[in-house]
Amino acid sequence: MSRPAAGPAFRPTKLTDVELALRDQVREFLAAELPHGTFRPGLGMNSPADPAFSRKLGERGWLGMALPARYGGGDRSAVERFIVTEELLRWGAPVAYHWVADRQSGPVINRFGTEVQKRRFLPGICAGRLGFSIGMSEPDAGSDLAAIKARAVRVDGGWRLSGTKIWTTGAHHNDWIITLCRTGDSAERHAGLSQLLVDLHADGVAVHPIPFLDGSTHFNEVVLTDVFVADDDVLGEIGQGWAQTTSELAYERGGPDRWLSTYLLVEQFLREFTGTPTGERARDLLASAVSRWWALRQLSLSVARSIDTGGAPSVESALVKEMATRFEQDVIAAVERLVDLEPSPRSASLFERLLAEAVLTGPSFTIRGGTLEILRSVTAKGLRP
Amino acid sequence: MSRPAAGPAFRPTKLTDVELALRDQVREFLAAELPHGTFRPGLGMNSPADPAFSRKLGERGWLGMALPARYGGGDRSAVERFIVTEELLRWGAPVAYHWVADRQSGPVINRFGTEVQKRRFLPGICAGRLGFSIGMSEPDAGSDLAAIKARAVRVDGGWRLSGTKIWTTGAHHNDWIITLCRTGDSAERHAGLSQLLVDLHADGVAVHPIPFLDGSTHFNEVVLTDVFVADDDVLGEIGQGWAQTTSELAYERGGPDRWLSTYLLVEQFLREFTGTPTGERARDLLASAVSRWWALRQLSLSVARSIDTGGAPSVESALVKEMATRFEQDVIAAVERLVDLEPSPRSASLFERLLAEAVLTGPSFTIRGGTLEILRSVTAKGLRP
Amino acid sequence: MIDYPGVDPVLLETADRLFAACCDNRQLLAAEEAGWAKDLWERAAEMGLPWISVPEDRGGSGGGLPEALAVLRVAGRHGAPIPLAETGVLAGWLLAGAGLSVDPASPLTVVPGRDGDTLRLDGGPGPDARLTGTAHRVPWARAAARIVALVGSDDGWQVVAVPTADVGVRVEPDVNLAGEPRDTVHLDGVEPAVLAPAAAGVDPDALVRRGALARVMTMAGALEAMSELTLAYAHQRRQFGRPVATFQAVQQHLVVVAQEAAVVTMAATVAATATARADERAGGGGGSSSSGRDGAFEVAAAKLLANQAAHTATRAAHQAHGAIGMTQEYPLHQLSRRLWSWRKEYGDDRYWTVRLGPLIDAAGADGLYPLIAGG
Amino acid sequence: MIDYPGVDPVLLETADRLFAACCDNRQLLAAEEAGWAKDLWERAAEMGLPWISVPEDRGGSGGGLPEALAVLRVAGRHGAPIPLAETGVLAGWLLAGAGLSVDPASPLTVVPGRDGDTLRLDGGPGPDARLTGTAHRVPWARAAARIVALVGSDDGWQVVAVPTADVGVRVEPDVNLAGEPRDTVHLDGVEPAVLAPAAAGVDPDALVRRGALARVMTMAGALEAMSELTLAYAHQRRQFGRPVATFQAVQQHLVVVAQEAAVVTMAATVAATATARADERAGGGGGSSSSGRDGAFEVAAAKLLANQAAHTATRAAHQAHGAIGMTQEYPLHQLSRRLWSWRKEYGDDRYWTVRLGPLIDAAGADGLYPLIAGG
Repeated sequence: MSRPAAGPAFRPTKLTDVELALRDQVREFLAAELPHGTFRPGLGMNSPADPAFSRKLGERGWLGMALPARYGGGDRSAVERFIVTEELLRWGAPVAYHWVADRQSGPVINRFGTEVQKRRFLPGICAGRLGFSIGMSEPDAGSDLAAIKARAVRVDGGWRLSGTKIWTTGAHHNDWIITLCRTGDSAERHAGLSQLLVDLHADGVAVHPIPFLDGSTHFNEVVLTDVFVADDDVLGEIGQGWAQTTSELAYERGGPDRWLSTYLLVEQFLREFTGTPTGERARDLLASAVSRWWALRQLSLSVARSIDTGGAPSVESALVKEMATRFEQDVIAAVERLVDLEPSPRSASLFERLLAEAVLTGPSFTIRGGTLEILRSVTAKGLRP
Repeated sequence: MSRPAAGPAFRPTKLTDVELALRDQVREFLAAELPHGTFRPGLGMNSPADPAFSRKLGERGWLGMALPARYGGGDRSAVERFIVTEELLRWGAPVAYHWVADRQSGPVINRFGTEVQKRRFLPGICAGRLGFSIGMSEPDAGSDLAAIKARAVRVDGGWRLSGTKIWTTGAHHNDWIITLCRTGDSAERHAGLSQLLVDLHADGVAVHPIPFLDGSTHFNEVVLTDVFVADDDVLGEIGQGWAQTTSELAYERGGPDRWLSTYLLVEQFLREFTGTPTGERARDLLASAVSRWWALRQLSLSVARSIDTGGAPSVESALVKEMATRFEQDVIAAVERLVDLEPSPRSASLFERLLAEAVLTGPSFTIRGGTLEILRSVTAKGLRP
Repeated sequence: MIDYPGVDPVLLETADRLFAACCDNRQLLAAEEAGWAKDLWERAAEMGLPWISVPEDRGGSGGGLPEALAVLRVAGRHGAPIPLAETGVLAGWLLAGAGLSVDPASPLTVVPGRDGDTLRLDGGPGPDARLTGTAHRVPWARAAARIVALVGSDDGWQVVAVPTADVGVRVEPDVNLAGEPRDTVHLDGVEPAVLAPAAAGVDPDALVRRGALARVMTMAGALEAMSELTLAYAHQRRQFGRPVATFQAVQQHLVVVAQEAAVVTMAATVAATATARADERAGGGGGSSSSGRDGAFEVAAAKLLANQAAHTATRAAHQAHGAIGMTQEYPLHQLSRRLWSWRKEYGDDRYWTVRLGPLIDAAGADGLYPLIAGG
Repeated sequence: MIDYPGVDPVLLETADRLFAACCDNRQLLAAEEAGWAKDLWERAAEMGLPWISVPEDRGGSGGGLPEALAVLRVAGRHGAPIPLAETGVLAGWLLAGAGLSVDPASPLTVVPGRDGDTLRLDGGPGPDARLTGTAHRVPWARAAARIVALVGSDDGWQVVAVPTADVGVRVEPDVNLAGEPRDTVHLDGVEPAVLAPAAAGVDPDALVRRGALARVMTMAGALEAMSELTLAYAHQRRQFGRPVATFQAVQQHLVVVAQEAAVVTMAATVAATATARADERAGGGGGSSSSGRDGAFEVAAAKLLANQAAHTATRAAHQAHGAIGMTQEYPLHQLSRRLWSWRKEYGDDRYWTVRLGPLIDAAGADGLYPLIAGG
C-alpha cells in the first residue's frame, strides 16, 4: 500500500576468509595474553587503562588499523578494525589507554591534520604510546555544544587559550587533548569554533579528577589558563571546528562499543550459574539478548562494510547506537532481576562484581557521546519520507 | 539532601461504611442483572451501548450522581461516583450509552449552563435517557485543539454553524453534541471559541460512521452545514469555549476508566486458565498487574476524595492517567505473550475474544482523550520545582 | 528502495508494481470481505510468483529460496491477501522434497500444525490411506485447491495433499486479527490426492522453522512499509503550526519504528541465507539437521525478534499517528493487524525462546560469543 | 511538603531539619568512608527518633508504627546513614514483642536472614544457649552495639541479642552499592546477652515483611527527593537557550519520576496502615497471620512496586540529568545508589512475586477485584 522510499539501508554482509583469519589471530592473542581468571575484565570501553597492553596491540598492528601505513597505520579496512574492537571488548580487555586515540583522535588528525601533524602524532597513536583526550563538553555546554565558551585569542605565533573542559576521559594519563574552542566573535553560534591540539603537560593546563558515582576517576576537568598553542597545533581550519567535530563521529556511532558493554555480564552469568536449573525468566533473558546481539552485530558490521565501500551510513550508525545503548541497559535490568543477591563491589564472584559495576555505571551508557534524546532528534532528522 | 517542595499530593483515603454499602449495592445489582456468562462484557468504556441498562442505572440514582438533586442528580460525592464507575467497568457492563453524558456533558452543563438548560438536559441525563456526544476534534485539529475551524456566524436569534467534527463517539445514537467552534475572528488562536449545544437531529446535521480498525463503528464524523443554533443553546459564554473546554476534564483524567480497560482480560485469564500450572511468566504478570492496579486505584481514589474536599488535583489526575493508560497497554502485551494462541474475534472463548479486542483496540488507550505525548507536556508543566 | 542481495531487482520491481496495483486499503478491505484477492492471485500466478523456489521439473517456476523470500518481503509491504508463502515456500517445498509436483495454477496451503490438531493417517501410507481429523488455523484453506499436510506414519513422516473439493473435506471459516482466513479443516476419511514420504530431515519442527522464515520475511516487509508510512504521515501532518515529525516525542516513535524494521529485515535476510546454504548442503529440497550452523539459530532468533518488533513498532507507529491510525479508512491497520497476527503464527515468543535454550546451553559461556558472531 | 496521615507534622519537620543539616552530599561521602554518621546518630538518639514505636516500658520512645515509618520516609529523603530502621522498627519490635527491652542509647541491628546464613542456637534456649555461625548482609553491624537475630529452637523462634564487643563476634566489613555497611557477622559460641521466645506470629517471614515495609517507606522518601531534585535541575539547567524542562524528551522523564514517587509513597502508606491495624488486632508488638487483610498483600505489593520504581525512576532521573548525575559531586547518586541497593534488600522482585502468588490463587477470578480494592 505504500511506495518504497529511500529509507536507511543496511546491506547484510559476511566476513571474508581473510577477515576470519584476523579474528582467529585476535582470539589466540587474547587467550594467551589474558586467560580467563588472570585479569580483571572490564565492561566495554570502561575497562581499565593498561599502556603495556595497548603497546602490545600496537606491535601487532591492531591500533590505527585504518590509518595510512606511511604514518604507522595498517592501511586496513573499517571491517578489520571492527573485528579487533569487537574481540577486545567482548573479552573485557583493558582498552582504555588507547581507546580515544585509536577510535577518534587518530582518524580526525588523519583527516584534518597537516602532513607535519600526521607525522608527529599518528605513529605514536598506532604504537599505543600516545594517549589523547577529547575537549568538547563544558559546564554550560553539554548537549548544546555550540554554547562552548572556551576561547583562544590570537597572539604572536599562535593562540592563547582559556576555558574549562569537563568529562575528558583519561586526561590524567594522556598526553594531548583536542580542544574545541571559540576563535571568532560570530553571532552565529556554530561559526567561530576551532579545534586546537593542546599538550596536557603545557603551562597553564590543570587536570582535576571528576570522581564518578562509583568512586572511579576516569573523568577529569581540564582547566586551561592562558595556555599558549602554536599555529602548528591548530587542527584543520580556523573557524571550521564545528563542521570538523560533527563529521568526525558520524560513522563511529554504531560500533561494537555501543552494544558490548554488558555482554560479559551475561557470559559470566552463564559461567557461574551453569548447572543451575535456569527458569523461564533466565531463558527469556538469554534467548532475547542473544538474538538481539546477533542482529545488532549484523547491523553494526553492515555499517562498517558500508564505510569501506564508500557509503555514508550516518543515519544507519545513529539508529544502531540509539537502540544498542538502550539494549545495553535493558540487559543490566534483566540480569539484575534474575538473581536474588545484593551485588557487592567487593565480592569474590566476578559476576557479582561486574553486576555491581554495571548497575552503577549503566546510566552513563545512554548519555556518553551524546544523550539518547539528542541522538534521537539527530536520527529522526536523517529519516526522510 | 534536598528540601521538601510542594509536589503533587496524593493523600491516602479509605472508603467509609456508607461508601462500602453503596459498593455492595452495585455489586448485588450487577450480579443479579448481568451474571457472568449471560452477557457480552466489554473492555472498559469501549463496552456496548445499552440504553435499557443505562435507564436501569438511572432509576437507581447511579447516573449524574454528583449533580444537584433538583435537576434529577444525586447530590452525591465524587467518591461515590468513583465507586459506581469502578464496579461497572470492572464488570464489563455496557456503559457506552450514558458514558459521555454522565461523565462529561452533565457536569459541564451543570457548571456552565443556564438554569433553563439545566432543567432541560440534566434530568434526562440522570435518567439515562439522553445521550450526548463531544464535538471537539476536527480533521486538522487533533492534539492542537486551538486550530479548530468549525465556525458559527451570528444570525437573527442565534448562530449558523458549519464545520466537520470527527471522533464523535456514539453520535449515531445520541441526541445532542456539545460543539466547540469559532465564533470570533481573534488572531489569538484560543480566543473566539465557544461551545454550542447542537441537536443531532437538526437540519443540516449529517452523521457518518468512521469505522474503527476492528470494524466497529463507535466513532463518527459529524458534518454540520448551516445548522441553526438558537441563542438559548449557547453553553456558557461566547468566547469562553477554550477555557470551558480545558477546565471541564481536568479532574476527570485519572478515573477508573483509565486503568480498568484491560482488567477483565486478566480476570478472565485466571478464570479460563485456572488449574493450569502457571509458570514464572504468568506469576510475574499477575503479581505485577495486581500490585499496580491496587496502587493506581488508591491514587485514583485519592484524586476523587480530593475533589470532594475542595482540592484541585489536576496535576495529580494527569499523572495518574498517563501512567494508567500505558499500564493498560502493558497488560495486553504481557497477557498476549503468556498464551500460545492466535486469538480469533470469533472464538468460543471469552478470554480469546477479549484478547482479540484488546490487541486491536489497545493502541487507542493512549490516544483517546488526548495523546500520551500531549498529556506528558501538560503534566510536566504542572510539576514545578 | 527494494533490493535483496543476489536477487534480480527487476523481479522485485515487477512484484511490487503488481501488489501496489492490487492492494490499496480499499482492495484489502474487499479481500477481507471476500476471503482473499482472487484477481491478484490470478495475476501473480500468471507471473509464476507463487512457485518461485519450486524446481521447474516439479511444476514450479524455478529460482532459489532467496528469490521466493524476497518476493514475500515485497508482498509483506502490501499485505497481499493470497496464499503466496503457503503455495511455494511451504507446500511446494514439502511436495517437491517428497518427489511430488505442484499444479502450476492452483493455490495451495499447508496445515501449520497447532495444539489440538487431530489429523491422522489411517490405512498406512499405501493405496488405502485415508485422512481423518481436524486441523486448526489453516491459512487460506477456503481459497486453496489443495491442502498439504505432514502426517505421521509407521514409515515416517508423509507428505499428503487433499483436494478441498473432496466431499470428506469441510472448511469452517475462521480468521486472524487481520481478517486473513485461518480456517478450521475437518477431514473425514479423505483419500489423499498424492502421498509420499517426506524428504530426509523434514518433520513438523522443520516445517515450523520454514514457516517462521516465511513469516519473518513477510513481517520485515510490513515493518519497512510501516516505517515509511509513519514517516510520511509525521512529515505531512501538521499540528501547532509545524509537522509533527519535528516534535521530540514523535521523533522517538519514528526512530523506534525504523530501528525495528532494520533489525527484522537484517535478521530475516541473514536467516534466509543460512537456510538456503543449509538446503544446498542437504542437496536441494531437503530439511536440515537441528545442530550446527544450519539456520536453526538464525531462524529462531529472527522470529523472536520479529515477534517483539510486531509489538514495539506497532505501538510506536500508532502513537505517532494518533486517532487516524485507528480508523479503517487509513491503511496503517493493514500493517499492524497483520503484524499482530503473524507474530503468533509459526511460533510465538515462548516457542522460539524454548527452541533457543538448548542452543545457548550447548554453546555455554565460552561458546556464547561465537554463537552470536556466527563462529 | 512533608506530611503523613495522622502523624504530628512537627515531628517530621524536626526530623527533616536534623537530617538536612547532617546529610548533604559531602557529609554522606564522609559517612561512607567512616562506615556511618556517628554524630547524626547521637543527635537522632537525643531526640529519641530511633526508638519511636518501641513502647516506653521497653525502653523505647513510645509512639506508633506510623510515626516511626513517617520518620523513615523523611530519613529516606536524605539517605541518613544510620541504623534507624534496624534499631526501632526491626530490633525494637523483635525485642519488645519478646518481652525484652532496648537500651535507649545504643544502635542495634538485625540479621535479615539471607541464603547461606548458618546461625544456630546450641544448648537450647536456656542459660547454656550459645550462638554460632555466619550471618550475611547485616546492616550497620560494625556500628551496632548489639546484633539482634531470630533463631530457631525446639521451643520455637527465639529472639536473641549479642553484643558486637563479645570476643566471639567477628564483623567482616562489606557494603551495598551505596556504600552502606552490609557486613558479614561470624559468631563463635557467643552467649546471648538476652534471649526470649519471639512473640506469636513472629517468624523469619514476618521479619522479612516488616523489613520490607521499612525499606519501602525509606524508598518512598528517596523517590520523592529524587523527583524534586530532578525537577529542580531540569528547570535550572539551560541548553539551547531554554530550560531543559521545556523539552518533550525531558518532560517525559520528569513525569515518570514523579509518577513512581507517587505510586511508592501511596503504596507504602497504605501498607503501613494495614500493618499497624493488624498489629493492633494482634495486641501490640506481635506478628500477624499470613491470611486475610493483615497487611501481607499490601506489603508484598508495595515492595514489588518499590523495587520496580527503583529501576524506572532512577533510569529516568539519570537520563534527565545527563552527565552531571553520574558524578560523585552531584547528590543524585546518593539517592539512586540507595534505591538500587534497597530494592534487593528484604525481598527482591521474585521473592515478592512468589509471595503474592498464593494470595492471587486464593482470590481466584471472582475474588481478584476484591483483592485489588481491599474488599
